[in-house]
Amino acid sequence: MHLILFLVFAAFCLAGAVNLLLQTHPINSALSLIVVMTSLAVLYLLLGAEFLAAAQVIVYAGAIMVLFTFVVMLLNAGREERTRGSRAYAVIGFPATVAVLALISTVILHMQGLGSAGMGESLTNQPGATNLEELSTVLFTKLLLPFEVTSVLILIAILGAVALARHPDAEKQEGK
Amino acid sequence: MTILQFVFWSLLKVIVVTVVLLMGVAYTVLLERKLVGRIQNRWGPTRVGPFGLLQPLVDGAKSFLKEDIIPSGVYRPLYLLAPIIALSCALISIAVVPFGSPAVTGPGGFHFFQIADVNIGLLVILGITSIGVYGIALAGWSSNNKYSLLGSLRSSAQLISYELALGLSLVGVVLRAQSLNMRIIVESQSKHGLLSWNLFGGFQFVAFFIYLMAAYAETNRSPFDLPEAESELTAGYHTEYSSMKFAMFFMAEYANMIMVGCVATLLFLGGWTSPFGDLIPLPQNIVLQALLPMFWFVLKVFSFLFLYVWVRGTLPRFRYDQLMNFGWGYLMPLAILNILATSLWLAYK
Amino acid sequence: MSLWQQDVPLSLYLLLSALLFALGVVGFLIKRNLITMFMSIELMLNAVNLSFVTFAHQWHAVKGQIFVFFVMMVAAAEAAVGLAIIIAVFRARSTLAVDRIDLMKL
Amino acid sequence: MNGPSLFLPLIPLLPFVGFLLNGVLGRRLPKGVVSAIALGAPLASFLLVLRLGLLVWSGSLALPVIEPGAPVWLSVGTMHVDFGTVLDPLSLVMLLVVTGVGFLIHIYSVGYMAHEKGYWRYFAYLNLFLFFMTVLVQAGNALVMFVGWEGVGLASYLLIGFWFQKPSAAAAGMKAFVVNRVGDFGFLIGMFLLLATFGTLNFSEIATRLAANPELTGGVLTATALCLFVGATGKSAQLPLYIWLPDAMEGPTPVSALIHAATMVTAGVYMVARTHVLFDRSPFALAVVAIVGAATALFAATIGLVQTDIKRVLAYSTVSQLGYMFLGCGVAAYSAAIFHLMTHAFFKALLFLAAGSVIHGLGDEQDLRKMGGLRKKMPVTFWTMTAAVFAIAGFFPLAGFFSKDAILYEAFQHGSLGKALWFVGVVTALLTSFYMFRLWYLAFFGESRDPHAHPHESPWSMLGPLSILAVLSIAGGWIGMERFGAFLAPAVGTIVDPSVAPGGKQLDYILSALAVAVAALGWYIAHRFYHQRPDEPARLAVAVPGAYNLLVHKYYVDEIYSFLIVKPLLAFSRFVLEWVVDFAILGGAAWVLGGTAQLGGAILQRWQSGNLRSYAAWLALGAAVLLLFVLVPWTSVLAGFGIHLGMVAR
Repeated sequence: MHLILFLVFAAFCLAGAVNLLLQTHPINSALSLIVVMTSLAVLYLLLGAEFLAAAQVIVYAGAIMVLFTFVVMLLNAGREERTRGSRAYAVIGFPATVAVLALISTVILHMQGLGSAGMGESLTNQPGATNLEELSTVLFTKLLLPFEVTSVLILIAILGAVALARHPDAEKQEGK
Repeated sequence: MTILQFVFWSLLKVIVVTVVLLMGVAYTVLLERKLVGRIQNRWGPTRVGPFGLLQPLVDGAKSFLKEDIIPSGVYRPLYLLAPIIALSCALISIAVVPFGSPAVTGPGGFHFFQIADVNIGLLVILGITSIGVYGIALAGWSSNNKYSLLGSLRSSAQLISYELALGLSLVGVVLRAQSLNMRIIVESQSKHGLLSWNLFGGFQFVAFFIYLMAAYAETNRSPFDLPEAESELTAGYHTEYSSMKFAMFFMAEYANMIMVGCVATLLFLGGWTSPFGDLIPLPQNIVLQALLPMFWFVLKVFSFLFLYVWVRGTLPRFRYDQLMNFGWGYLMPLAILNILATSLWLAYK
Repeated sequence: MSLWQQDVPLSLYLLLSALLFALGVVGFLIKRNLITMFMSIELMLNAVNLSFVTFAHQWHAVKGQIFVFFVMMVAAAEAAVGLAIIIAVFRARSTLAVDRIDLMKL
Repeated sequence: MNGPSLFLPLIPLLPFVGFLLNGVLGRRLPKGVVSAIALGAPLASFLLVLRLGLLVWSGSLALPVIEPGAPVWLSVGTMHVDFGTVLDPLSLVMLLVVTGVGFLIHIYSVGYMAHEKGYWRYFAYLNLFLFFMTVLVQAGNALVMFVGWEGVGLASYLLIGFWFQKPSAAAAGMKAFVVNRVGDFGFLIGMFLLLATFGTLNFSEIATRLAANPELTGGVLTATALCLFVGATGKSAQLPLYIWLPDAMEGPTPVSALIHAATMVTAGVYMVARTHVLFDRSPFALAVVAIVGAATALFAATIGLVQTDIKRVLAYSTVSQLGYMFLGCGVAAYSAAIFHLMTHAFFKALLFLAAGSVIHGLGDEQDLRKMGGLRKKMPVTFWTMTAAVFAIAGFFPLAGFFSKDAILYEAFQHGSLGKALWFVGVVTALLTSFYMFRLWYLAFFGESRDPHAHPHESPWSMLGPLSILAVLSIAGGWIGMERFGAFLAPAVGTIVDPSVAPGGKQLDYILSALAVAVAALGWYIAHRFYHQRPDEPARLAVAVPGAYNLLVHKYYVDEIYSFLIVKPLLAFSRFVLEWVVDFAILGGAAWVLGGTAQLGGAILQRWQSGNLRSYAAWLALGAAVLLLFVLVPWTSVLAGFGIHLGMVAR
């Protein structure tokens, strides 16, 4: 059953990713990306990372991609226009990408002692220890500082986003 | 039990629950119409069937039979996709809701009264809610109409803003239960009935208040029903929708109401447990044992919905800036304070 | 052994993540729209996350998942700022086609 | 550390805090606060030192104190340098002088600099100087001492050039700095030699090492001692590096009093005394020290005879008095030298302050020929000045008498060379008393030679320190050489004791009487020349024009130096700067670099198309290459081709 689920959702992932490339309208790409992310969440679930699955849905699908769609709507981005850019990406980029893919896959295929994922396996197969507890214990004891720092980072990001995105004459508008 | 049995039972549960939920949706509509009617000193629907009890069915039939208009100039795929997203997101969440006592189990510890017992149930619900935004956003954008777009932008912004307050308000409860599993959360408040509910015994009334406000905003209900503020935006994001697609949005809204009610019941009102705790001895009859908790659950959800409609009938609509101000300026800080207080109290205990 | 109890070798997960990553790179290469390019960056991040989770499962170590958690947080911040930048760029150039945005000064 | 807490680190740090406060905030602070800070810091550290002195006096503190566990500054290989402080009789005396006189002069400055714009700046510098001086004195090893050494140099530079608007002042500051560099160079070489010889810079360790192997003499020790002495000559304005001190008089008079008379210039003497163990081992070095000292004393005194600028007269007398001190060191009578250092600090500071008071009263008039008749106008200044003059002239029973007499006596007891030195010393004493009384008469007696001068007495903030210093320079010597020497003996070794020496006490008395007689003679000559027959000097000058001009032009030393050293150096540096550095190096470099940059830019700019996607493509390529590099076991691959790199195969 694990295998079936994996195959199904892996297929979804790849389909979504390919669709992201093929679609010319940003909003469709965004939706296909959402598909990829949600099915990735399912894969996380299969790998016994429930919390990450939920976080994936909430953060990526629920927050980040909403942001993307918002921007698409705001800028009313239409279909891509055909432009005459440099051809470097085709000449250099594709072979390079293929090479990277090939190298990584060879490494993966030659990797020794890779286990396998079965149904309903938790992260560390101790009874009673849910993935959530394991995560939070580490996160709130050993990695507390990085955690807090991340929150600060996000705060800064919010401020930066506001500062960047506000309209140049926003001050004037507020003035009157 | 074999895989096949498992699949069979699961499918059965899914179908039954969905049907019940949809019926509930239909009759919530009726409830609202009648209640609001009474509040506004009129009868509400009375003609179709006794006390107009068949009204919902007729409404459903009507919306089925109406002509399905797809305006030219809409972005078709999304225009079609949007209501489906909205409704499915509204319906899926019920999967993790335990609406009956887990004490009564089928063969092989099989639970009748909950489709899936996920140990991150709460997060699942939140996640699905956050996906639900797309339904509205895409609907508004794809129907290529300024009212729709404005409405959708408004409602998505509103949803996102109030989702924060909502989630934060739940943290207090989670802290007390020390789990995200719905069943454990309910059992954590099953000791002394009413007194051990999070609402009373857990001192989470502030959280409950925040949750209430956020829930109204989440479901675009008055006093926060700006996305479909008729006076400003005709019908907001579903202006361009008609017949079945409109009905889908409609159902989605009411299904969301019910979901919110369920969550509130589970998190604050002790779920399926009886408000009297052990004062009423548990009946020996297995059927009663199974049904009594469901009764309590439904009763609580119903009262919550009643409150919903009551508020709608009573309060005027907010202005948009007031709405945002309220959400970010009051609910958020309040929720954070609540978390602080709760955690301090727990640490002290 | 029936299909139901079949386990999945983790190498498949890793291969999937590699594929997704490559697709992300390709997307970054061929897409002409700033926003979609940004999306393909997110795709790459997700691919990496998948391999992280896989290895976490492999070594029964929670660290990998924590890493993914942090990646998500950073991605959120990055998305916020990046999109704000995109908006600013659009204001300045009134286009999103990268091939037209190839000068630093206006 | 047992016994009471000593707060040794606080002694330097308090003035430093004062410096920071005044230097950073001073500009905004009101004058009162500035003065409060500026006076409070030295007062506090002076009280600390005084407490130390009383502890020692009462016997509840055993010297020397070397506090263990000092923070390590740097530790390179076998060399370890820490911030250790040493408190022995020597440094205690020195600290008392520095902080005490320093504090008095701070008070004086409040009155003297009252109308300055850079009031806060001045006091910040002054506190800075105290900080570095105390560091220098307390230093437990040569390197820390060098820090203080350079620091006081810096402070003196800043204060000489305090009126930097005046080009002469700025030039004088530069001159002091540069000349001191020469001396510091010697000091540095000396330190390197110390390291090479003993592997440490810690004074006490050096002393123990030396005591451990007595066979170690001459040779490298002589070299070390001489290098250190070069440093001393630089700082203490001895031949041939004295030239900066007279020009240093461009600074405010209190600065001349504190830095260029009482404390800083004596640092050289202090350093020699501090490292006396080295000098003791090398008779040659000692002889050099003694001869240089004596020569300087005579030389400067002769110049002092004819100077007309009151401060310059005092400056040259300072140089010659320092010569005395080195003479004392040179005859291994370090305690005598330090004794003279102390008394000199009193009366020379007094002289400068009184001179400052005169200058102040006359409205910044420094020319002796325009003074005169001030005795009535500024009595306090007159009387204090009188005390100082008699003290420096060496009249019994004032301070100068005891110390100078001690040095002369020790010199006399120092063999045949000593006899010669003693004679020089006596002659110098004569000259000293002559030019001091000359100054005295010119300034205070006769009629005012400047019709439109309205002299007035100075405020009490200036007269107070004057009176205190007057008391000190009268009574300062009553400690007596015996007691002082006994006190210093553990630090700098004993000296010849008149009661047991050949000739016994009588010899001492005879010599003292002689010295006093000589001083009286000088007084008489001055009286005759400048009081009874004021026209005599002019005629004398006409009579022996050669000698006169030689003296007036200070033996043309500055001119000689500028001709022999400064001019060629300047020419050479100009040549190097213009042709080698500017044209060849900079120009060539600019040409080459610019050319390559242009070429590279021309090639690379095609790459920087600004097209995001092409960048991405190159990025991907880079990633591929990196992966290739990391994943392929190149060493074994190359080994397959028979190529073997130095690396170990993965």
